[in-house]
Amino acid sequence: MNNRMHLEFPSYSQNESFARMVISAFVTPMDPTLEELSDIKTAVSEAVTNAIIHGYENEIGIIYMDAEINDNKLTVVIKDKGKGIEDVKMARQPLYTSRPDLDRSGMGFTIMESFMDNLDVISKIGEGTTVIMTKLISTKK
Amino acid sequence: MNNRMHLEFPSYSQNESFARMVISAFVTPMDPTLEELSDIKTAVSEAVTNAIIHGYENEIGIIYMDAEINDNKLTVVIKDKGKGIEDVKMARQPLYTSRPDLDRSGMGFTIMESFMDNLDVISKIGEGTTVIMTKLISTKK
Amino acid sequence: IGEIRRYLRDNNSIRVSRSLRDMAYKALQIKDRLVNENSKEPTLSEIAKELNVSEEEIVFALDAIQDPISLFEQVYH
Ligand SMILES: Nc1ncnc2c1ncn2[C@@H]1O[C@H](COP(=O)(O)OP(=O)(O)O)[C@@H](O)[C@H]1O
Ligand SMILES: Nc1ncnc2c1ncn2[C@@H]1O[C@H](COP(=O)(O)OP(=O)(O)O)[C@@H](O)[C@H]1O
Ligand SMILES: [Mg+2]
Ligand SMILES: [Mg+2]
Repeated sequence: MNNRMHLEFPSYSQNESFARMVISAFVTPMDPTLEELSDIKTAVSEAVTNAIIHGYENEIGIIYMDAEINDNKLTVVIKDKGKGIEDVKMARQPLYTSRPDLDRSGMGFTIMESFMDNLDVISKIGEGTTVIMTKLISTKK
Repeated sequence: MNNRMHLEFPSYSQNESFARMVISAFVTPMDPTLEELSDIKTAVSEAVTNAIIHGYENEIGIIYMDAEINDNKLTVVIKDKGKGIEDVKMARQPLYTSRPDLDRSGMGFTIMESFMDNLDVISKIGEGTTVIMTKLISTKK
Repeated sequence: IGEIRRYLRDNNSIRVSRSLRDMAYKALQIKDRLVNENSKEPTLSEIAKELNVSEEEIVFALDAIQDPISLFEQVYH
């Protein structure tokens, strides 16, 4: 099965749940297990939350979500044109957060990495951040 | 409440159900009744199905869905760049269908009109069709 | 042991499609009850609250059954 989608929405906090539902709807035809679906939703949730609270810190901007299904491989790309990340390697460290004041756990990237099969983060200060995640969905027996 | 979204997806038949879920997810924060939700889904379903089977008759093209919430008013715009409609007035007549061979009922536009509060159809041969629907969601007592 | 392992594995790989139907029927039952009690249509959030699940889950459950209302009518009335 092959499919793709492109979605844009403003960085209102309520749209984290919207993005989660859209990705669920998109992968439903892949017939994932509850566990796989919950992994994907959680990872998307973390990436979108980051775009909302870090990328577009003090403003409302547009978040872009692209997804693609190629056979049993799902690719999800979440992009913002917000403030960007200075040091991606440091940002990806478990427990690292630039916003301890917001009660952030610093585990967002770690969660994306462990719930998906692959995670790439591309970012440039002042230009924004793109998160690319892939996951293989088990096929039915 | 105010929000908006923009979605693009290929005109595969499976994406009729995807579009239905996306609009459901988008209106969830408006807290509709199940009836209102089902009306909206049905109308979107009809518009997307038309884009798939009539607009992009013998090809796969991109379908665009834009939606907007302004207070308790929902606007949904479904657009294709497919073959277009020669006579929109005739096409909107109940029971009119150009494809009786496909077992079409000719009730798509009638359903959109009756399940939503307003329906506009803009179309041009060779350029495509845009369907604009609005609906007021009852607010909580 | 093989049987236990198989049991665990099977239960870990429940497909989403299967788990949603129950929820959808429950949601429609509750909807009916609330319509009778309050003589008005309940909203998504009212049904979610009664079922103690998120609105999100109700929306997905309802979509998982084709034409939920008429199917429900056939099954329960
Ligand atoms: N989209 C983004 N835009 C700007 N900075 C980001 C973005 N995503 C993550 N970051 C930076 O990376 C850090 C680590 O992210 P994460 O692991 O999700 O932890 P947390 O969100 O809890 O801080 C954040 O604190 C922030 O500094
Ligand atoms: N997106 C579209 N592109 C081209 N033609 C369309 C489109 N939507 C509707 N039409 C035309 O309008 C007619 C009536 O549409 P509808 O009321 O949905 O009935 P049906 O789909 O059952 O034919 C269709 O038969 C078709 O000729
Ligand atoms: Mg985070
Ligand atoms: Mg039709």
